[in-house]
Amino acid sequence: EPALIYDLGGKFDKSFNEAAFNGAERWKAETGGSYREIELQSEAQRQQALRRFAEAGLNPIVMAGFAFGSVLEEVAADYPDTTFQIIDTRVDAPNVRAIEYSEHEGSYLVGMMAAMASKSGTVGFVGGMDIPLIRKFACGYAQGVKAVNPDATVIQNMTGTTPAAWADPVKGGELARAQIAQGADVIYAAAGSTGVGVLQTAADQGILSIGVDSNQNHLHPGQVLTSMIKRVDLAVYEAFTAGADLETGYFVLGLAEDGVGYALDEHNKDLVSAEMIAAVEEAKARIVSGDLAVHDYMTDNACPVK
Amino acid sequence: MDFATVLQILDSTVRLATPLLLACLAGLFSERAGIFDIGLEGKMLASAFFSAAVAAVTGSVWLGLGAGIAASLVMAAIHGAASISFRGNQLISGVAINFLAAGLTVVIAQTWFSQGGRTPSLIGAARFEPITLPLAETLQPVPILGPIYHELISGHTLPVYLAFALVPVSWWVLYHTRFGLRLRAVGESPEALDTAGVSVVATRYAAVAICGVLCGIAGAYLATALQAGFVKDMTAGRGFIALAALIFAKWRPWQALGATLLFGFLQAIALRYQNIDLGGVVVPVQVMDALPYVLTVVILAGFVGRAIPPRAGGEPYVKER
Amino acid sequence: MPKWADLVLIPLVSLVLAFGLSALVILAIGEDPVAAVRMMVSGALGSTYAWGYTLYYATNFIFTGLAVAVAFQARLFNIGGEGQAMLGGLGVALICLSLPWPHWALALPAAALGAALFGAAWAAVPAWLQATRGSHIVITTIMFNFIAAAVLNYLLVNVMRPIGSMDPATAKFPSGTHLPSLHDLLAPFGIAFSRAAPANITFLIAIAACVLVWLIVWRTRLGYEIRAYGQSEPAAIYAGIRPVRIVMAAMLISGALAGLMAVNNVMGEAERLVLNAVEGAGFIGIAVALMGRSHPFGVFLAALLFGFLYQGGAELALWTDIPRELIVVIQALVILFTGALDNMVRMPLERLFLALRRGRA
Amino acid sequence: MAGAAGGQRVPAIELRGISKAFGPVQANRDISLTVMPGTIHGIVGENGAGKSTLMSILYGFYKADAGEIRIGGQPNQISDSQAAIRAGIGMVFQHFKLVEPFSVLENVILGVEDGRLLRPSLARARGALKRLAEDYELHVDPDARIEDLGVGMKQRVEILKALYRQADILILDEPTGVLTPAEADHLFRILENLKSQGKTIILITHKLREIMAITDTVSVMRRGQMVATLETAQTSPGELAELMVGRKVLLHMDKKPAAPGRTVLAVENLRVTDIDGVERLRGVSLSVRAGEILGIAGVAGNGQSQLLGVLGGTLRGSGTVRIEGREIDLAARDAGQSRRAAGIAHVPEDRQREGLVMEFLAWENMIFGYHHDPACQRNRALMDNAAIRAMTAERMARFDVRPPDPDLPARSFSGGNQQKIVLAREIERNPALLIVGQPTRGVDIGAIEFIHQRLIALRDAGAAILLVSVELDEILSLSDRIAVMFDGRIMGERRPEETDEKDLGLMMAGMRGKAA
Ligand SMILES: Nc1ncnc2c1ncn2[C@@H]1O[C@H](COP(=O)(O)OP(=O)(O)OP(=O)(O)O)[C@@H](O)[C@H]1O
Ligand SMILES: Nc1ncnc2c1ncn2[C@@H]1O[C@H](COP(=O)(O)OP(=O)(O)OP(=O)(O)O)[C@@H](O)[C@H]1O
Ligand SMILES: [Mg+2]
Ligand SMILES: [Mg+2]
Repeated sequence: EPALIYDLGGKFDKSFNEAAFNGAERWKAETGGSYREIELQSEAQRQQALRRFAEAGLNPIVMAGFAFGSVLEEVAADYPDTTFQIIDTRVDAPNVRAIEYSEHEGSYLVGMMAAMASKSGTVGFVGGMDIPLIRKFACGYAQGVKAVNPDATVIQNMTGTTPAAWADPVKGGELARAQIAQGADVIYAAAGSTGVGVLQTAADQGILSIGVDSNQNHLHPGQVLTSMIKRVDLAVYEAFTAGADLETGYFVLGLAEDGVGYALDEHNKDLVSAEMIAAVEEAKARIVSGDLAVHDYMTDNACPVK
Repeated sequence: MDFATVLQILDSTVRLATPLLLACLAGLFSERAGIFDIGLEGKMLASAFFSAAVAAVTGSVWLGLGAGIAASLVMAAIHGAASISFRGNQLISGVAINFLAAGLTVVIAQTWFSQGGRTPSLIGAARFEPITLPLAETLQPVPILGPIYHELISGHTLPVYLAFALVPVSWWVLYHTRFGLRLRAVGESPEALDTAGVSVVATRYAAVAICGVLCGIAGAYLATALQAGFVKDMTAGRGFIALAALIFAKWRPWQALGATLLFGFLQAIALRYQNIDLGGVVVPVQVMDALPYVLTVVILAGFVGRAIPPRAGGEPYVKER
Repeated sequence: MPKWADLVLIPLVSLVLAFGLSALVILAIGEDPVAAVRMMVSGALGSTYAWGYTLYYATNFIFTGLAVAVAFQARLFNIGGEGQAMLGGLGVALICLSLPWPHWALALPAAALGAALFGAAWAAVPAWLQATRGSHIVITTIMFNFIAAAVLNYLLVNVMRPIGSMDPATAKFPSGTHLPSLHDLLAPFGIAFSRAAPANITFLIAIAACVLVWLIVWRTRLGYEIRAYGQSEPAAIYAGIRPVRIVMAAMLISGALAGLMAVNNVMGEAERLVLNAVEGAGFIGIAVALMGRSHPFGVFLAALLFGFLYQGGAELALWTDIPRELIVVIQALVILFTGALDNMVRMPLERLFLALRRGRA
Repeated sequence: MAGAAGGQRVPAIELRGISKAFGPVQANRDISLTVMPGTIHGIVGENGAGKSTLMSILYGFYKADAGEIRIGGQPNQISDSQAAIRAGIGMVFQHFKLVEPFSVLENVILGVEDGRLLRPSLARARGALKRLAEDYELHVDPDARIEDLGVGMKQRVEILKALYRQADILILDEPTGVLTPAEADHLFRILENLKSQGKTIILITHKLREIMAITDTVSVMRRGQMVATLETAQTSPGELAELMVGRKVLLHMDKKPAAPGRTVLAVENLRVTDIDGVERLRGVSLSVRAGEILGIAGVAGNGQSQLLGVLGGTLRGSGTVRIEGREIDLAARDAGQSRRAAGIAHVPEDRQREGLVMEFLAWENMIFGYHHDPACQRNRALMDNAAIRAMTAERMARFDVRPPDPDLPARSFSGGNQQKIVLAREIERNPALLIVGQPTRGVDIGAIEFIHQRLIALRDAGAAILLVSVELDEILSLSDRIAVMFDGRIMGERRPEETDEKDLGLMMAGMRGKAA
């Protein structure tokens, strides 16, 4: 029986954790199998949840979130017969499958769309906890925006410096208001359930927003430009499907592997013009082919554009 | 900082101060009657959940508000029973109520909605909509005053206006009505009220009930106006900041307005700017977060005027030992 | 009313009421209370692994419970256990990270000292304000909990976070600070205890702390003075007991005890300092002290009960759809009935005993 | 019985078979009382006899467990104070029931406001107060805050409250305890005035002189029971005292003349200012020699408590205090300890508030204040509880504390026995100086004799004793010298044989002796 552990922010954050949940649910629906899951309430619980699941013989154990990294390093060694999958950070152990995504690539594409949809030439970014991973989102996004409109302004805000920043919709809403006041008319939220507040405010104020991780277009139909999807659901689904024989190692999933992308569905089809799609698809092809390199913030902790 | 930014921050201040103000006035009625209440947080939380839950199910924010107030009143009734009828320790009762609300809201939310302790997002009539005051659009072009009226004064939700209106109302009730006189008396000297032939128990329950209603509005505002739904622990310590504001205000309504606006302003600034650069010295965001609490300690230490709580506060009224 | 009734019967009846209501809550959310209890019992007591977690939590609660209890003896309501334990964690982290400790036997006393000092220091300001300026200690300790959270947050995010790490947490402590777990301690006696469970040598320190607190409060002059002050301040002044000294002493001991909890959770379990490591144990200490009637032995028993609840609740959350918050509800009910509504139980019992006595007379 | 004189007139108040228990304490037991309209009825009784309880029942503050109340002939449940007020009863409590931060006006209208809004009530009350002030010489500033008023004024407000409620029956519970003789005389004039207007007054007091002076009838309570009701004109203080305590009262104490030795206590220019900034001791100088008792007489509240406080170390003051020639540091932090070290033993005025920790067991109380003594320690860290218990048992036997069980909490001893525990603790130290406040307050006559004997014995053994008491009898019978305090000053000194109650009374009122 496989197991899934959600990070703080909770299973129904409409975003990262929910993507993991959807993957597990898909596996359940298709195979009729069952799985164990737990939502963390605190940092201190990480170890207990991991160990308890491993003790109980669950296999594989999937955990969603970089914050499990240091705990997993320790626990993995104690349970050599259990396979672990961790998402968003690298852990090197013989029984760990570590998956990272090229979020900068996906963010680049939605950045392009934001720049094309913006009338004011000012777009916004609301990040969750201020960590390099989120800077990576922001940097990819800014590069995409500037690629379309070098004169555009990208307003960037982080919600906080602790995990609480993933679950603070009020603050997300206030940051969105501030950005709108500064002229932003498209805002990209990469902030877990904090982003729900951003999208809500954007919709209330009649501007466009961009969702993250899961496809969030349906949250406010006709008002969410697109979503930068990160196929965490796929990673969970595949891990569950592979079961205990899950291949371990370190994997980076980008546009080429369809690990990231942008969402197009009935909720945003009126917002996305044909030329937008054409431009974005072209960029995507160039990135996949290697012609276009989007800078990854985490390689040097710096971003070439502001 | 330009004018628009200032307006933005003040606008944000008003929104963030509203739940603090409502909770602070709630605490004011209760504590003026001699019932200390560190359970403001719990009452708000209970109300936030039930208002969001009922609004989500019925699609009516008004039913939601009613449910929120009812939930808060139930908590108030527990506190009242513990501290008035059973002469228990008011602080412990408050602590218990905070725990109770934190636990029950998530447990019930999970049972009802299976969304990890949240309610579904509220849409349309299930939320309080911003109210555009008359002439707001027309006056907008007027320099200075126009934007102030349009951005800052107009365009808030109903509970915001209600909260601000409650300040003069509370003042008037406390100082100009029979009920207010008795309420203040029972917090200072319950035996004086008792020997004057007025029921101490009834007066205190009335005060606790008012506290419940106001906390209920505060919680409903959080869940159905400021946000669109309930999430676990969404009050995030606002009940304690309201308590801090109450001490800051020395248990007076107008000062409560000032204190909550100040704390709301601090929150607005902390929200807007992660680290504030004051000409070389960078103030980390954590300082802004902690400022209300630090200020309260400074006030309590009596360095900025002494805050003397109602004399009979915190003590059960015991006639016969 | 006889003393045993006050000490045993009332908490017991209160507890039964709290658990009865909790069972109703479980029923109301469509689960089976009997199955839930069974799962909690097996999850918290059914194996050495389960015991390991139960005792681990109990250790935390013994420290915070003792902290509240000692302050209660001086009639001070220390709600600041949470913040004091947080700062205790900081003390432990600084000590464990600052030196290359060769062996835990050296690191442990140093870390314990650091934890106690930091915890006591965090209690010192509210204590001093209470003693000299009459600032209500309940409010100041609540405020200090929030301030502690901000301080720790700042330090973990901006100062103590290792370069390149995304978690707001310190680096892992060096292996020389690794405390022996109950597994290690019991192995020489041929007892096989789970390796995975976090209960460690700190549990023994907690028991020693109970004995020490008992000695201090009931066998020393300081304890005598603390109790006298707690019962009557005018009498204490008459006897030449200095209130400032007593308030400071009681709160420093209380803060040190709360801080000592960090030896268990920070040094013994996580081996690094993370945000929110205290997890509400400071507040649970209030319930533990109330149930334990502020006596170390009572605190010990109540801490075991809460350790059981906590671990049992975690198991419930793992294996059923009952959210972990159910335990928070049970805690709340226990606090409510044993702390705030005890007169509800006492009044009828008192009447009963009076009637019994009259009947016999 | 008093009613006999009234003929067919309907009694203003009739109580029948009133009983009231507070937990295990039976405060009132089957009490009946009849008071005729237009009379002043006195109630006397020892502390704890149940006087206040009975009156509080009449006023609806407590609910009787059993019994019947009739007001003006009509049965009346008096379920709460509101009902009592409606029945025309007003009460001035022993402990005032005023809202301190409120103004006089607000206190007066509280509970009898004329509607939902305050403004009309306040206006009406202002007018009414003015009229009452003129009618009864009861002047107070209607806008003054209660907390700013002195006790005499507060009492006036209480009386005004009752009159504003148009009380026909006025109950006053120990109104003169806090008043100077002049203030008390003024109060009695007011009461006479009220009586002449047909109002009925019940007056509780400990002072038999007042009973004799103003009441028409008097009832005596003892241990929760009503033992007698008499026409004042047909009784005497001696008879009342005997009824109060249940046996013949010895008014005289046999003692040897004092043989004073060296000066033990020398106080010069002692000053104490309280937290409100009021100077309570204004330069007191006195001395006590070994083997003599100096009695301090005075109306309560004239600085005696502060004198005891500074000497005992619970208050700070300025000036010089020497014990056997050595000066005491009046600003010391652990003052109580340094006083004990200097040889001062202190029996405080309020044993339940200061002298004892009510929840502590007898043995814990027996070392209270002396818990640092080497005799109490087992080693450097721990106390020697077994030795303390043994010592306590022995002392309890010697001081006839009943029951002589060291493991009972102080709370469960009766008042007299609690006082014996305190005395045993302080006297057994063989102190150079014993300062003692109200040694026999609330103590029955048997215990009073015992305590007095102990004090004399201590004096004869060569200790210096400073005795503060509001009971003039006690002062007169125990003291070798008497100093009278008024308004924070010593008004003068007398030898007991060369003075009397009248002379001391004038000094206590500040009308004789050293002027400012
Ligand atoms: N509220 C109360 N709760 C419990 N016991 C009480 C209460 N009030 C009075 N008692 C007890 O009832 C008894 C009678 O008290 P009461 O105050 O009526 O006496 P009193 O005659 O007025 O004495 P004093 O002269 O000291 O005023 C005492 O033993 C007292 O301790
Ligand atoms: N609160 C209490 N708890 C337990 N027992 C009590 C309490 N109050 C009084 N008692 C018991 O009731 C008895 C009578 O107490 P009370 O104070 O009425 O004595 P008393 O008749 O006034 O004697 P004394 O003249 O010595 O004051 C005491 O001996 C005591 O044992
Ligand atoms: Mg009385
Ligand atoms: Mg007595």
